Amino acid sequence: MTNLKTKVNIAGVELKNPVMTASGTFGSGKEYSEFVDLNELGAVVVKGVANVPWKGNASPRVAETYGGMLNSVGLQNPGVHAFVKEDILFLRKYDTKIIVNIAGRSVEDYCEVAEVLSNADIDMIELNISCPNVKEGCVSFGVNPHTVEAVTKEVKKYCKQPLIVKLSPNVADIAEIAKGAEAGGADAISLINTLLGMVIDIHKRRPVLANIMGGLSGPAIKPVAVRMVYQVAQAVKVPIIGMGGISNGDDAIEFMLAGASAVAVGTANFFNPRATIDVKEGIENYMKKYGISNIKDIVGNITV
Amino acid sequence: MTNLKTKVNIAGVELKNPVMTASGTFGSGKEYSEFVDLNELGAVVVKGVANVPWKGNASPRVAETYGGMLNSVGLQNPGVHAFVKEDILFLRKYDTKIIVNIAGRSVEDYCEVAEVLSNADIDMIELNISCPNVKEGCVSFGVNPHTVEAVTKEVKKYCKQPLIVKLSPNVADIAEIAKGAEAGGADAISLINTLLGMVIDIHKRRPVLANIMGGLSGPAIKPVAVRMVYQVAQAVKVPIIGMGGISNGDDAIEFMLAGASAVAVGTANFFNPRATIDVKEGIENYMKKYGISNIKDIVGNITV
Amino acid sequence: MIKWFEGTVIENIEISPGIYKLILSAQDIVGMAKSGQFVNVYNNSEKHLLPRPISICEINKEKGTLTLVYSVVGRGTNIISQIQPSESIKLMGPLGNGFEITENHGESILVGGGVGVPPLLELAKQLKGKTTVYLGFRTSTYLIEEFEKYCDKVYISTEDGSRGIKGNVLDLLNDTLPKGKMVFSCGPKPMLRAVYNWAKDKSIPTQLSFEERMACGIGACLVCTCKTQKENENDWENRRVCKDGPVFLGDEVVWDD
Amino acid sequence: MIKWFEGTVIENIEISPGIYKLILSAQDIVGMAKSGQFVNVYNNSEKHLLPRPISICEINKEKGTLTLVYSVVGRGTNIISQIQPSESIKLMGPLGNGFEITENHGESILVGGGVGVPPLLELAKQLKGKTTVYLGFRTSTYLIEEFEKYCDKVYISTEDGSRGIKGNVLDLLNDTLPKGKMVFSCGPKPMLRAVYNWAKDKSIPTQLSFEERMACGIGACLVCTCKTQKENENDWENRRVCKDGPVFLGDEVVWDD
Ligand SMILES: Cc1cc2nc3c(=O)[nH]c(=O)nc-3n(C[C@H](O)[C@H](O)[C@H](O)COP(=O)(O)OP(=O)(O)OC[C@H]3O[C@@H](n4cnc5c(N)ncnc54)[C@H](O)[C@@H]3O)c2cc1C
Ligand SMILES: Cc1cc2nc3c(=O)[nH]c(=O)nc-3n(C[C@H](O)[C@H](O)[C@H](O)COP(=O)(O)OP(=O)(O)OC[C@H]3O[C@@H](n4cnc5c(N)ncnc54)[C@H](O)[C@@H]3O)c2cc1C
Ligand SMILES: Cc1cc2nc3c(=O)[nH]c(=O)nc-3n(C[C@H](O)[C@H](O)[C@H](O)COP(=O)(O)O)c2cc1C
Ligand SMILES: Cc1cc2nc3c(=O)[nH]c(=O)nc-3n(C[C@H](O)[C@H](O)[C@H](O)COP(=O)(O)O)c2cc1C
Ligand code: FES
Ligand code: FES
Repeated sequence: MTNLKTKVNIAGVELKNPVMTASGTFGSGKEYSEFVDLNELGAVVVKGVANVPWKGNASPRVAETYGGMLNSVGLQNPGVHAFVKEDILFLRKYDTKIIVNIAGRSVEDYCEVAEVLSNADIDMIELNISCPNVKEGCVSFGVNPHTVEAVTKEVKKYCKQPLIVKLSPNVADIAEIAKGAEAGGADAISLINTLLGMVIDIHKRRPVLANIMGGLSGPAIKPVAVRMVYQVAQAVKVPIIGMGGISNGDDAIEFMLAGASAVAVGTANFFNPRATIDVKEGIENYMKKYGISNIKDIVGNITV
Repeated sequence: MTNLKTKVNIAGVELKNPVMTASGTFGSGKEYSEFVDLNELGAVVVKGVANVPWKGNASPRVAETYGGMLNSVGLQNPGVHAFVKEDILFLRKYDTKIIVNIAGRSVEDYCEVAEVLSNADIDMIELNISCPNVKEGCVSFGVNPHTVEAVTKEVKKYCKQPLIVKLSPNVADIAEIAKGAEAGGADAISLINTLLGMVIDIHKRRPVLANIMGGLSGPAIKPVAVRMVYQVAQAVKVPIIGMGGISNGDDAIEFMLAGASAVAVGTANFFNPRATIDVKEGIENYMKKYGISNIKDIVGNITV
Repeated sequence: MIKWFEGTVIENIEISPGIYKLILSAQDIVGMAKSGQFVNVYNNSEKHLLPRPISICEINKEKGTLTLVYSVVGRGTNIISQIQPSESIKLMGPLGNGFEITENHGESILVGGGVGVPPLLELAKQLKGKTTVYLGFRTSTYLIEEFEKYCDKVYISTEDGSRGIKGNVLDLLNDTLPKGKMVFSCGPKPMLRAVYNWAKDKSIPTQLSFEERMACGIGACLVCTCKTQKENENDWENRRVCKDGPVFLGDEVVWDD
Repeated sequence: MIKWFEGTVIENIEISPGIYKLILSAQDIVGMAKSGQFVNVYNNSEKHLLPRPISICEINKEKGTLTLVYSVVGRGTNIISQIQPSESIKLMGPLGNGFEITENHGESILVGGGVGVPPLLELAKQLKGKTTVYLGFRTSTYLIEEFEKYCDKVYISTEDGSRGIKGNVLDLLNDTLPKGKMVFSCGPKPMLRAVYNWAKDKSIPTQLSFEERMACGIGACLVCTCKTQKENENDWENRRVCKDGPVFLGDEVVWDD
């Protein structure tokens, strides 16, 4: 077992391994590059960018929960133009793929960002129609399969790179939503974004988050995420990027067995800055242990 | 602060305190009565009963998760007739209210159970339209506000006791569902039931649960539950019974501040058989600490 | 009466690779405990919440102690293995029905596989008549000397042949063809099924102790089930391993999966 | 370079009710650490995951140690308080910008409230000119002797008047009307605002250290923000307390909430 084949192909883009960072948890890669050799990652997925700078929500924006956390950043970002100017050059120094997560308040916003990015030196675009922390746009696009289809179709027109559509878990039937994205032309689907949650400070008798509610992420949500990946894998043909609570190799394998071709590591970075590397190495160890030479043989490979 | 007023009134039924047991986690009270004086509880909510005995799902039916667990019991129950014969007499020996959770595969099923129970010596009925572990009926009623309204209205016709409608969290807009229940005549709303989840055994490469998916409960889901209680409290006028991960008094206070008039303790019983009592005492301690003499002053009392 | 209490650890040592013997001071329950019953061991970790069911291996009424023998297979048992003497640990027990011992079973056949071995030890001690014991292990063996003390004959199998015969307990049964009035068995379900079929063929009744994933351990949550025949009915039901079991008669079990 | 490493605990003692002093061997970072910076303390508990940001109170370059002084307020700090000498603990640091010390600030005014007191100690040591220090506590006081060693004058307030004047640091400032070229302050936001207004009134520039709930601690997640004025623009932005701060100039902060 000297030659583990860990390459995965997502919509024509070949990643050296299936480990990505989850958007919004890894900045634009620079901060974590002090702890992680970015060359080791399949892809860096950067924080959501919009057509213009967004200020984000008021503070506090984070609340710790049992096995997870809430955030209500609200997609603060410097705008796509600043991003293109500053961050791509840094990331291109590394041998890893660049995936840019895009945010918008309207279909036009999304298209505008996609258009700017289509001429930028990046590998894929991830359409975030699932952020629970922004009132207009975003999540409201993500809860109805027809809207998902329509917005995907529209944005797709402006993309020269493959388009990943990122789904919200705050829906009754995730498979229907995924089918909408696929019908709209999504080249891949990523899930899950955060579950909407709330924490109250019982001593101050007010919500901990200034924004009242926020998105729940971390190990606590993993069973919901695995379930949704599994359901979506039964429903669509496009590749799936799974995330939600992944902290180690075993977690990643669980998502891949459920049907994900690649995985992303989010909240775990905060409590283990080398989580992405641990995940990558854990996957390799699993392959060695079970004599699996090609990682593709793991994807969806469960007996039910 | 010698006289703490901990009584709460749910739809005309006066509970000596707001602490209940969550259906399905406390059997019919007998098992836990070895550890807990049932006289100390506001109400015992018993396991869901159907018109006829249900065998439930295959084993394994439980999988542990980070900060929680999945179950796929599938509403195994001996049927309402066996329940009425055996369990009510036992519970009536105690000075606590009896709430019976009812399950069904069709509206007629639910109505039949409600009819039998309406002549039984119980205090309230809880309509479970939210169990994720049964294919027909149950959760499928719970994901659309119109269906919720219709089934509530129909079942209500057969109830002589107040009717609680228990909601599923696996929906995009819980407030709409709650409004449906209220419009259908629900006297109270309880939430949340379990979140649909899945755990895969990566060594055996198959789901841990025989039923593939199951319901996620326990501390991990608390932020989602608190958020939904808060959203529902803004949307309806009927009292709310909050649950989802409550393990101690502070957790219960969080739900009450979010708008719940009473709370139920589920999964916590499994890791602390005296959890209900700890919750009750914790609530009292909070009241003493902050000089709150009447528990009603806590309900919904947050500044946002 | 089931008790929920703090037991004090007297000893917690590795008796074989990955297998630990935990002796607990548990005065509150030793008087009530029977062989084949189990206890729930609660843990201090916060990442996992559910108690771990572990069978009672020995009951010492004079000293007021219980012995548990367990295999470290995952997070929970790993945490339990790290508890030091004089530390205390939350326990609930005795749980389950336990083996049914009549005045004199005459000759008894005991068949244990892996972690199904320990629960048979207390049974072996209490049985009055002749007892023949069959113990199957993967590689390393444990508790053999103890069984030899209380039983008339102890047969051993290991998968790698490192001790006793190379094979499993079924091979032993078929080789030795013991006679007896009751078979008591504990181990993985496939083994229980094979033992049941073996015994049925010889018209020997069986008491089989099952393992199932649990939550409450006291019959309240219905997550632990064993499919059993309904009495006087051509129908089956799911009974609770933790409360109605873990010991079921082989004949009442529905062996369809 | 920020380091993520295991520090060894040398001492972890309660120096005042609920206030602990933790001395860590942290050779890797003492060379780089500045006053006003902080470290992230990771924990071993599994129930809560996020690291806890704690300011650097003292840097001992010879011994290669850092001193942290922290108040036990919740689960995380409670766990930290239980760590024993010679145990190791995951740390990340040095984090944040720290105070800006120019060659000679002339006279400096230091104002600390509660757990805003410790981060001023290393600053006090390093400042060259005359330093006047104002420390506000609720009831019990700590680190006073240390400040007295390095500062020209130490004023103390307590809410209950048990030591120093009864009142807060603002009362002290208003009573003593110190003069200085720079105010350095750390404490709760309402105090920082009051200090800022006091200093602004006297045209003294301020370096203020903010606290905000954090996740990553290194600027990647954007959960920790301080509203600041944009340069050359009539607009504001949310800057990261962990990376762009925790120290901001009073004049750049937008004080609207
Ligand atoms: C009635 C009964 C008696 C038992 N007696 C013994 C004994 O005497 N010695 C011994 O070594 N083991 C015994 N077991 C098995 C023991 O309970 C499991 O090995 C243990 O729960 C594993 O926990 P873990 O955290 O180490 O493993 P993990 O795999 O991390 O546990 C994950 C979850 O699965 C459950 N689980 C995993 N394996 C089993 C299993 N085989 N049976 C039931 N639940 C399981 C755990 O309780 C936990 O909820 C018994 C089980 C039962 C039901
Ligand atoms: C840059 C910086 C420097 C700090 N320096 C010190 C110091 O030197 N001494 C000291 O005693 N305290 C300091 N604090 C505050 C310290 O971080 C908190 O008291 C601590 O995180 C509380 O953790 P807990 O688990 O005990 O409390 P809990 O209330 O249980 O924590 C729950 C969550 O809220 C966060 N949190 C709670 N209070 C605060 C707070 N005041 N600031 C930031 N996050 C908080 C926790 O980190 C955690 O994520 C500093 C905070 C920051 C941001
Ligand atoms: C602080 C924070 C910021 C996030 N920002 C974004 C974002 O900008 N765009 C996006 O699509 N998802 C965002 N997410 C969601 C994550 O990418 C991921 O889908 C989610 O956190 C679940 O994965 P995890 O449990 O591994 O964190 C954010 C999550 C966190 C915790
Ligand atoms: C083992 C188990 C069985 C359950 N059975 C039922 C049931 O029969 N009817 C029902 O309405 N809810 C049932 N529930 C859901 C609980 O009543 C409760 O809504 C949920 O577990 C969330 O609360 P918790 O986190 O405190 O457990 C069950 C939950 C568990 C864990
Ligand atoms: S574990 Fe709850 S009924 Fe058996
Ligand atoms: S804590 Fe992540 S940016 Fe400050």
